Amino acid sequence: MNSDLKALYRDTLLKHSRDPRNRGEIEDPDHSACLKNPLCGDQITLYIATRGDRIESARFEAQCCSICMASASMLTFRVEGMTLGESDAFAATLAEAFNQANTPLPLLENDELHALEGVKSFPSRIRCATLPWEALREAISNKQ
Amino acid sequence: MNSDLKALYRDTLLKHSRDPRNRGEIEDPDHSACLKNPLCGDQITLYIATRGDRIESARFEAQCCSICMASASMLTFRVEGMTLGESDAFAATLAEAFNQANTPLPLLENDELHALEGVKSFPSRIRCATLPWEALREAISNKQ
Amino acid sequence: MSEPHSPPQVPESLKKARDAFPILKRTVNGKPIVYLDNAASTQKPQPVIDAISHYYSHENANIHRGVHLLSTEATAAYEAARGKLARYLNANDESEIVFTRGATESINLVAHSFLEPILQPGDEILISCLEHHANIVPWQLLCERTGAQLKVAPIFDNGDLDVDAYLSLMGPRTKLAGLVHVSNAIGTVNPIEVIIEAAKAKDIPILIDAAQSVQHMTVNLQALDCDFLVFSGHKMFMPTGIGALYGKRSRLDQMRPYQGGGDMIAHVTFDKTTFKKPPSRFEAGTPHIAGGIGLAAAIDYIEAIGRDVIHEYESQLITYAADRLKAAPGVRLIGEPTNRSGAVSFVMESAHAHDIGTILDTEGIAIRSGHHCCEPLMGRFGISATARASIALYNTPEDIDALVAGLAKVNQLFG
Amino acid sequence: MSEPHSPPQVPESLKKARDAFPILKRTVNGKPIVYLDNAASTQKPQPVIDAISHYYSHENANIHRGVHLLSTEATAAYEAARGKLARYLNANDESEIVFTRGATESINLVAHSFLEPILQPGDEILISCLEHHANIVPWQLLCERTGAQLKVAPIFDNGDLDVDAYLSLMGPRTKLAGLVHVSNAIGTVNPIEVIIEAAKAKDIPILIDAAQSVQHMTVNLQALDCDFLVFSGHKMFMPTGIGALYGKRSRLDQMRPYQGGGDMIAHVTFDKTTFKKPPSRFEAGTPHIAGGIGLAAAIDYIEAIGRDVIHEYESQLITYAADRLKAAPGVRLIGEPTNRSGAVSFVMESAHAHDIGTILDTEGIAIRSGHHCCEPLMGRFGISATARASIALYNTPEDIDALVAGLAKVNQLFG
Ligand SMILES: Cc1ncc(COP(=O)(O)O)c(C=O)c1O
Ligand SMILES: Cc1ncc(COP(=O)(O)O)c(C=O)c1O
Repeated sequence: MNSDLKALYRDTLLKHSRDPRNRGEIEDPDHSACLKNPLCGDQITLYIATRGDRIESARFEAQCCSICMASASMLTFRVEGMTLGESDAFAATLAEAFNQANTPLPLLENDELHALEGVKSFPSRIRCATLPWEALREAISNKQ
Repeated sequence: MNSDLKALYRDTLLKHSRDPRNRGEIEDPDHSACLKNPLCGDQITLYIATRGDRIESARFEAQCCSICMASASMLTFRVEGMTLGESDAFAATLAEAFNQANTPLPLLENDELHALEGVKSFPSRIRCATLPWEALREAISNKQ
Repeated sequence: MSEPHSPPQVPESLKKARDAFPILKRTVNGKPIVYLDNAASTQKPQPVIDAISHYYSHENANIHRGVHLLSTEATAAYEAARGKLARYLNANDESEIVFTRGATESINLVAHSFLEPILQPGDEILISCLEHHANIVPWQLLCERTGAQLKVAPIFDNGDLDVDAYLSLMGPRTKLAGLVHVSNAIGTVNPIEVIIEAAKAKDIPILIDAAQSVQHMTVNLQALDCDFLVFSGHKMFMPTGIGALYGKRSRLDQMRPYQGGGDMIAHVTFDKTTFKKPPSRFEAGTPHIAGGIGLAAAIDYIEAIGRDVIHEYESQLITYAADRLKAAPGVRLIGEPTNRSGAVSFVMESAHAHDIGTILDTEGIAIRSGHHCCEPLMGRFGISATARASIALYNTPEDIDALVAGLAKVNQLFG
Repeated sequence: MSEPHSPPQVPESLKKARDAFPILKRTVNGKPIVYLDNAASTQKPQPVIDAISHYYSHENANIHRGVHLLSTEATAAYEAARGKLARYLNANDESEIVFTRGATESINLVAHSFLEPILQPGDEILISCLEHHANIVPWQLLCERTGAQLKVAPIFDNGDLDVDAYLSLMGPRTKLAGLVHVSNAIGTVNPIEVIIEAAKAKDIPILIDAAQSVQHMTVNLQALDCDFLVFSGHKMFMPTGIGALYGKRSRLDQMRPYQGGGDMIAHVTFDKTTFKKPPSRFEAGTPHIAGGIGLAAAIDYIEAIGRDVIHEYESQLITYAADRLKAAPGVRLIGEPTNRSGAVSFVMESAHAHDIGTILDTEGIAIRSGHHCCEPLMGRFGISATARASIALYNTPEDIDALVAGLAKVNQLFG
């Protein structure tokens, strides 16, 4: 099997895509957004509940590929406890970093988001990884 | 000088273009038409006076190149005395013949219209020669 | 009878077809390319590539307006392409061929120049659930502007058009019926002869989207006698940026101009401008001349092989593909139409279409994954995307076998 | 000071320019070709021809929708072309570049998507008497549909725009001002900086027709700050069928779609369809991908020589041409503008423009004769046609000398 492909579909990614965390709706979310990738039809809806300025929980519903699914699953876990501002900034940095071929993602060593690193070798799939993060930013800017 | 060019600009043609016959208007013509070649802007108005079914006289006004001018000049002379039907048929045959590269124009030996024969070697100029004849057909179909 | 999965014989005149397409000699990710994305765009044979280079190297000039030799030659070549296409489609007259950028522009032209001026609030436009966005969105935009209504005929679960439903939606207020000849997404061949006849009986103008048929089967306009037919050159071995609208001359004659500009006018003054006859009336500005030249070369290429040979072989090959995919583990076909041409769509239990596409790509196999510009059709099947394999004359049974082997790898990785 | 008729020096970087253009090695009627019809269409350098062949031989695929490698490569190359063009014109952002078939389509797009929705009966569109039909007819068609009025600013006898008249026609009801940068028919360079500034002061959207300027001089969009600018690739060493509309992003954002179809939608259902952001919103259907690739190659070619070098040399060459023609027996220039670029138009006492064209053609000299799609301008000068010589970077003083010698033959034959 092609080594780029192996790097793309790491075990962590496959685990998340088969068995995503926090899949489902939040009733009465404080923020939410539905985003679609017009190129392939992938669609994700992200829900956020906050306490004060902080994200208490994030959940999502999606019809999408494994990369988008894994990215969304990791997102919901990763942003819990962040302030809205922090998570927005983080999402922006991350989305930007995916499009920089030669710089590694700005993550601590043990961050499970590293599992998405392999996407960079597949330009046509980068949007799959960033779509949930774009949805997050969109949700933050949409007050319910 | 190029021999095709010499054939195109025969003396007869140049004579007609410099000094066209029947240039001018017919007041109260029985038939008339104004035609334009949109490719180059050439424009011709043809006037016809009839007695019964026969063309008594034909005159024209034009802003056009030497070939169109010569063709119009010869036309006015050539169709005098023909019936409308005859001249229409003749114009149709002639226009058709100009677009047939390898068959000579359907004319008697001493017809001065032979001077237009050279046009066939210049496809972009054929319309210049046929424009007056198209105007004739148009005029015939326009009753004043 | 041959057994269901026996691969078709490649006919003699197609055995060397691959050699004419330089791109098929390329490797992708170290593997020889298996190009099964032909419904998106076909590859170009060397004679087409050469015709374009030759044009730019020997004849290039603007057309229709010049007395000089280059311009005369370019004009002649461009207009000869129109004549060749008219004969290829067996139109009544070459003035019925309007050159456009492709199927999309052709449909928009009909919307603007034919339909918009006669459309009243409450009038109806009829299409089917199988349509490409190109045969949906222009009508939606038009309905929004005019207050007309879009009616959509349903399909059956197997992907066949519900012909009776389509016919019964042809009502007194139907001002245009549009129908795709062959579905790019799932391969359904619609019985356009029946539909056209019914439309004519009810005096409803009908437009056929032939973007997925002109390259696979003979389309005979005099026999069909539809009002409009559209296609894109790039799906038929031709250059990008060229395609055509066929319009019955009596329809074209009634239509208002589309774009305004040079070459479509008879006479311009600031007070009054008059327009040329069709097809010039609809071809404003400098056209894609090299595209027309390449189009003619592609027709020559196709005709040298023979459309019947291509059609016959491709029918067998796409059946073989559908059979093999249907039998492949974890694969579910989307659409099993009674008549299929060109394409077969599927989903897998183990993997999303997008992931399938990526994994096959690393094997050198190019398919398309997504909604194929047919979102409503995807919605009809309750999915958002499929993987689609689509063929052209240069594909072989081995290409299909490679695809099926690739899907085994997908199962391996995701299963 | 050099004497009026002294031929300019060909700069070092242009000395070998002809060699890059294979068509210029051709002979016409046994004579080496002298191509002076560049305002109609320029010739293509080998790198552009090669880029097209290379694309079709190695990368051809439909774009924006595929996961496979060919499609990814084709998409990247096409979008890189957009970026390159944005930088060439110094746009603020590449999303301000909409690819079209050419100047004509670009103007029609603005008419449909920007102007039509906001136009009220009695509103005005302002243009000049110098415009090409492409910048007249779309507005006439629009006025007819909406009841708006076309206002036309006059010119002086020398072919200069009457700038004061143009400015004073910018009224409270002017909803768009259109102006040609350089006249294709008589070579006038308009002071667009002044006009754009005035339009901005009065809050009038302004469209510049740069079809005859982008190839001859540096056009800096951030400095100019107009709302729209259009051009055609084929007049700038690029393939046929490709061109662009520049639109300020704030304008594009407000605009409704042009053609409907694939690639311009965000999401389609039969109930509701949403559209992408600019520029995609205006690019329905499969675009002319190879055209974009060739466009990028042409920009590389031009930039390797340097736009300043080209501009400087061409200014001298066209002045030389005008001077020599003016002095030629029986020749009368049509238009002697204060600033000239690219073209010089003339008539002769002895012969009609059409006849001049034919005679020069037999000498291998290609010029254009006719109204140059500027019938109203011809009317302003009381004529129906001119002969026009127009230059590009590969023309030499010897080409001009050959032209003047050719005109002597015209006099000989007709004199
Ligand atoms: C000034 C000007 N505007 C517009 C056009 C139209 O360009 P195209 O025919 O490439 O659309 C031309 C080309 O003839 C031109 O010279
Ligand atoms: C059935 C059908 N109609 C229309 C189109 C639109 O073609 P284009 O994008 O070339 O305009 C396509 C191509 O995707 C198609 O498959």
